[in-house]
Amino acid sequence: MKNIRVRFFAIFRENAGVETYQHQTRSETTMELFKEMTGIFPGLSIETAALVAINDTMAGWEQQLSDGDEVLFFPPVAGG
Amino acid sequence: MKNIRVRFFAIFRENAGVETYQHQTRSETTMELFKEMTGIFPGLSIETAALVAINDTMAGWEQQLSDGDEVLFFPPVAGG
Amino acid sequence: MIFTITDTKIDRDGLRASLLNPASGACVMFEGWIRNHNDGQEVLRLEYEVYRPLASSEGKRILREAMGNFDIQDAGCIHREGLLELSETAVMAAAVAVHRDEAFNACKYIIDEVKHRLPIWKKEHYVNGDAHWVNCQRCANHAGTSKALPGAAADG
Amino acid sequence: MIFTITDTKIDRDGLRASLLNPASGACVMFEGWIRNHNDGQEVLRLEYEVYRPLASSEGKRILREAMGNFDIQDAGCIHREGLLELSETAVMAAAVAVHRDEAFNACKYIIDEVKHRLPIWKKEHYVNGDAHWVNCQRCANHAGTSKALPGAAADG
Repeated sequence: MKNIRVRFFAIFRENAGVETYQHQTRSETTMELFKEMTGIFPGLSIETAALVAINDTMAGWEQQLSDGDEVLFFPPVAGG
Repeated sequence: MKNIRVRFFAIFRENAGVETYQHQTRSETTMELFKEMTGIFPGLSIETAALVAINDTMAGWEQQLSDGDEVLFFPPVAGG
Repeated sequence: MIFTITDTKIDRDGLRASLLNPASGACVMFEGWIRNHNDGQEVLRLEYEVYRPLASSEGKRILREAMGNFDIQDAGCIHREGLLELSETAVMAAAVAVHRDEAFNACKYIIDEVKHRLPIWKKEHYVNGDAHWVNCQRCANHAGTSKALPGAAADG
Repeated sequence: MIFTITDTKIDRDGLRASLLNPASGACVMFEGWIRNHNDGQEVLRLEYEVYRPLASSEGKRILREAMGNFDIQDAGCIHREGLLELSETAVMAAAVAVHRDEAFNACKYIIDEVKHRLPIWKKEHYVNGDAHWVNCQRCANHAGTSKALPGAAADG
């Protein structure tokens, strides 16, 4: 089991109803973790072009999680 | 014979040594007139991408001259 | 090379002054303005949420990429966060070069990447009282080539 | 749509303000600066000669073409004449649109055409005391398609 801190942004935060969430998980990848989150937070759903970061570095959806990671879930960005 | 007023700009003016020149000509086109000018002003020579205007309207090098026209000879432009 | 996130008015003259130098002949600047309509809705104001640590590091990375990919001499970008009113400048990007083509291409590259890659989100507040997070449909195609969620629908 | 020739400092804020409107989301601005080198020569200052009547009418025509060719909402351009020092702005062109691609394309079109078509000439004054009329070799190709002197050599 890995100890992961999850952070949601923008519409993900509004849909989850929380900004941060401390979680014990068997998920291996960021994608598995996100799917787990949609089970815990029913308002949350997969969005086109969502991005993910681990410990303030952009990551991929197959990236492996490590104990103690902070995982940031970004809905599709819309800067400018 | 047509009465034409010729104006030279920038390096054409410097090479001709005059800014304006009143001229009686049998030249039919702006091109013929320019060639005539190179005979009158030896410093003047044909330049890449020179432009010509008649009576403050951009013209072509085959354009016909009319009595009383003011013909403007522009060396290659270099705005900006 | 300046990349800044700010919650106050973008200092346009300051960014330009930071790029001005006697070896450059061309300066191209882009400004994104808050406009009063989007997708048929009347917009009242916009709210920008920015995750600063990553927006800042990724923004600087984009400027370095622009310096590497184009023959430019300097580049800069400033992005607003917080609540913005109509006609305010939300983002400014700029590039300077000896010749203009490279400055145009670099400036366009910077703003395109900033819009696609920075962790920034905007919520539109409409005249009718609704509000809505903008999900930039076009991002789908672009992000799809790198780190976007697989299986997601692309721009229709 | 503003096109101006001026012998004093270009009013950058004034041009931008004339284009600012709540329906536009993108503003692209180009500035041409006097740079300290050209073709291996150290430049001290530049002198712009402008034939105002035609520069003005042709400049306005270019802006109208930009409005017709691109999906923009407004455009403007200011060009200096007379003696200019290093780092001064010789020309500014700008276009505003709903979306940025059209603003970029229109701004680029305006400055390209201004440089090729307006009766404006510049004389470079060098650090070594020489002076030289710039004959913009690139113009040859462009102008060759329209009204340039036939038979003239193209850009090597």
